[in-house]
Amino acid sequence: MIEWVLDGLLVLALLVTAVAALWSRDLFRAVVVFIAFGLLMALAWVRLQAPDIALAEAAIGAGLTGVLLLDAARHLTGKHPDESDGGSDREAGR
Amino acid sequence: MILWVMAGLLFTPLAWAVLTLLTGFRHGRWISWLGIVLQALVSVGLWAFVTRDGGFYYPLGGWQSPLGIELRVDGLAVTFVLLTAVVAGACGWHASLYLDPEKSWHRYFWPLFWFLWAGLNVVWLGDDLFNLYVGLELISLSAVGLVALGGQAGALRAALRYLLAALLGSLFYLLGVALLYGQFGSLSLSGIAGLLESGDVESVPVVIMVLMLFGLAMKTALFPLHKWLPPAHGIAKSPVSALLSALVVKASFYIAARVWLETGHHMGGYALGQLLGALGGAAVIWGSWLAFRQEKLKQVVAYSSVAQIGYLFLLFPLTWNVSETISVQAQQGMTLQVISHALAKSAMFLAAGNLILSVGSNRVDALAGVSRFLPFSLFSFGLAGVSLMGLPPSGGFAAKWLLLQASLASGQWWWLAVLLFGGLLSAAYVFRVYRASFVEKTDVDEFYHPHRSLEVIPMILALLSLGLGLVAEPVLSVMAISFSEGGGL
Amino acid sequence: MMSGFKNLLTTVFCLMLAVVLGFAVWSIGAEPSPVNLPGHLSENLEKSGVEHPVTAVLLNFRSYDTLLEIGVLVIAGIAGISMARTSSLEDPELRTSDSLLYALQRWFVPLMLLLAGYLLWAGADRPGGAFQAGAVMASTGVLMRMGGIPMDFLRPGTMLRLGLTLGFSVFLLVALASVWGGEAFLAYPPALAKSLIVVIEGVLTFSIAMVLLALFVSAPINRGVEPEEGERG
Amino acid sequence: MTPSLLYAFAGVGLCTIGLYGFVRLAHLLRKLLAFNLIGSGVFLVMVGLAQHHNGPDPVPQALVLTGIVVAIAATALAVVLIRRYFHLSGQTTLAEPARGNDEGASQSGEDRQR
Repeated sequence: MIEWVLDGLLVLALLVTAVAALWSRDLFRAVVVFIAFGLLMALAWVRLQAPDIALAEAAIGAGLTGVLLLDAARHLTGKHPDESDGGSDREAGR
Repeated sequence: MILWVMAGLLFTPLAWAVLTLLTGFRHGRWISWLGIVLQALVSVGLWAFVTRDGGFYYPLGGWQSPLGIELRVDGLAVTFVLLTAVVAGACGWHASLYLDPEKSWHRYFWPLFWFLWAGLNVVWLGDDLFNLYVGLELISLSAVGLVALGGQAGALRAALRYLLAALLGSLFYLLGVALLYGQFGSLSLSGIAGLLESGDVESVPVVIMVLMLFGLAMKTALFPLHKWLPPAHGIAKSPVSALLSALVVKASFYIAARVWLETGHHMGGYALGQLLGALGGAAVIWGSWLAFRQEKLKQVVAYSSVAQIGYLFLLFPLTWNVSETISVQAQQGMTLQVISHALAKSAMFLAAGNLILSVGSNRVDALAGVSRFLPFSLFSFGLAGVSLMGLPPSGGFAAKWLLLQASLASGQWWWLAVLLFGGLLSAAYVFRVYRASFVEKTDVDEFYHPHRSLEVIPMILALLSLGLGLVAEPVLSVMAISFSEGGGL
Repeated sequence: MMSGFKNLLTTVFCLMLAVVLGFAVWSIGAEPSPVNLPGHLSENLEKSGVEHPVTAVLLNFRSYDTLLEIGVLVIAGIAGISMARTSSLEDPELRTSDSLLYALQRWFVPLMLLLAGYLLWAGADRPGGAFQAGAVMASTGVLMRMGGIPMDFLRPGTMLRLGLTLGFSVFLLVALASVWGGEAFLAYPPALAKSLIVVIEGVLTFSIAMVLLALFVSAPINRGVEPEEGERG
Repeated sequence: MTPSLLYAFAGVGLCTIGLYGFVRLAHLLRKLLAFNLIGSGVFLVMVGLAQHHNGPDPVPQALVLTGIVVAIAATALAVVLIRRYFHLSGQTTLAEPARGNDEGASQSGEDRQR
């Protein structure tokens, strides 16, 4: 019984974080929630007796994708680089 | 021997991708010429072998399905392998002369090109549904990379749009595969078809078929999911556009056709077949009309692809619950349509590239006067157009004739309207280009002359597509090669 | 007006999809599947050369999928670095002088490399393997990069390209060698299966890490515009 | 009903949520998030449904591992393209630019008819 509750809560949390990841007002926060979603997915894979996927999800899904998207979100929310500022690839807003 | 042929078919493109990645564009060009010749030889070798001994299953790694991945080498697969060798070879040859070796990013053209070819071979020969998914992704990502090559904003937008559509389509397909695996516990398409025939599985939710076909139709740019195609095919470099229109969209269609022909009787339905046919018909009309209205030359050709893809989807209603003869007729029509469109469209894009290179603009009305300077390319464009219109003796005519017969024989006369109007509308957009190019204009006299070989290649392709109708019998005989269930190896 | 209709359509479509899919999952779940693939698998596990079934599937039974999947990764890597046109993929601005991060990575980098090694080694008989190890290695690289440790190999030159394709090439060579031995494409000789799998996993780990890192690094951009085809520029 | 099937249903939910977001959201990065959510949903359906009867099944688990790697390859490539696109055009959506600074040249007759 307790396991059912656990699974139910996990599934609920997955769905809630999924919605939150898409419709957070702030892009940065959306990505952070998405990372949390990835960690919850890793837990779900543990519950599904798939430790390999859990490891991969934690490392790839939550870790790498997360960093990649965080970096991109930081870049995209910054101001658009001014076309006239010389040759260097300066990212504005930092 | 057949081992080497199979290894060559699967291995050469992948190995060549690595080799060309390690060298620059110029060396990559030599290596690729060699690779194209090798691929052609291997493909012909496979054809010879299969003609002699019949088709067979090829277990990779020595593991039989369902545990391992099997390839299915049959007549249809061999037909497509040969077609790929011709069209991709021609596009590669053209690209080797067309692309500017000075631009540093063109060095990445060859590896992407070879990965694309590898993915195509995977799809033609695949029998494992998940393996087909990986093959599709191989094709999509390299195609996106090719579109984005050069990285200008418009190209990037087109590439992103293409990437998102392709990824979403793949996921729908994969969801269908996931459900199929849950139902059957197997990923082998022929294995699943066998289980369905034997009647062990009573009911399969129709949603599985709908999901897979929806995803694949999205990747094939079936109306109304076609909006990503014209920007991507229109903005890519001409040899890339030719590859994408001629072969890449056919890959997802091929899988859809395979799945439908193997399992459609049990997992599909009359309404689903009719719906796909209707969407195909709408694509023919709407795509042709939009092609007629485009201002840019390559957009005309790209929208024409949307229209021509529509014909292919007539396969679905014409093979569901009909007699064996009609079904074979429809399949032959589909195959001929794929071949003739691949040849004609690659010819058209390559010729269009030459015209654009020559006049220095991609607008249709800028073509004024080009008929005097580049008659050869314009002529190739026209010949390819003849095949698209479906005039005899072109391959397009033979294909539509077969589809027409199948429609009449199965009592689905309403597809005749599609075949008729589609031909008329394609005549309209081809003639519009012609009219623009024959307008005499004296003030501009600085036409650039592309390399002679650049003009020869589209001409060869156009002539092939035109002559296809005359040799339809022998071409279709490849498809009809017998399949030995047990044997081969 | 039009967009309101479209929104409604999307909503209805998604709701319908959820219901239909849920129903399909329910009805498929009701009866067992006719093919018992796990059974087949455990019968043949001994012949695969490794004890861990997932690794056996990935690198032996369905090794063709894995080969192509590495191909997909390499494609993404190629397409990624084709976008980056600087002489070096390094972005000097990313170097932070954060002492905390610096201290962190002094401890973390060796630890993570150790973890990657363990995951790789564990793959043969326990959960773990090339993908997980490669991902951990790539994360190590990301961390190093953020801390400003110079990584000269990320220059888009021959070394980088070699690194990208190393795993893929070795995998391909093994596949070809099996044809040489008269076996099917990708069939390992049973005696060598285990060692071949270990070698392939090792190089794959390295290449996966390289590709992911290259993609991460080539995300920051630079200028370089090409005129559209036909518009001579 | 087993926990596996519950996760399969969760996968269905994720697919739906992701699809809705994918269609409705304009920002490219959010579309990418939605794509990853759909992917996770598909993977859950794949493993959950297969393990409903037989218990742990390594085959779909291996397929999902392959799928995850393909997904990250696609995501990473998309991020590179998105960042470069943003750098060149200043846009984070796929909306066509105004007619004036037409650098995309993909303006089509179809778009003007609306």
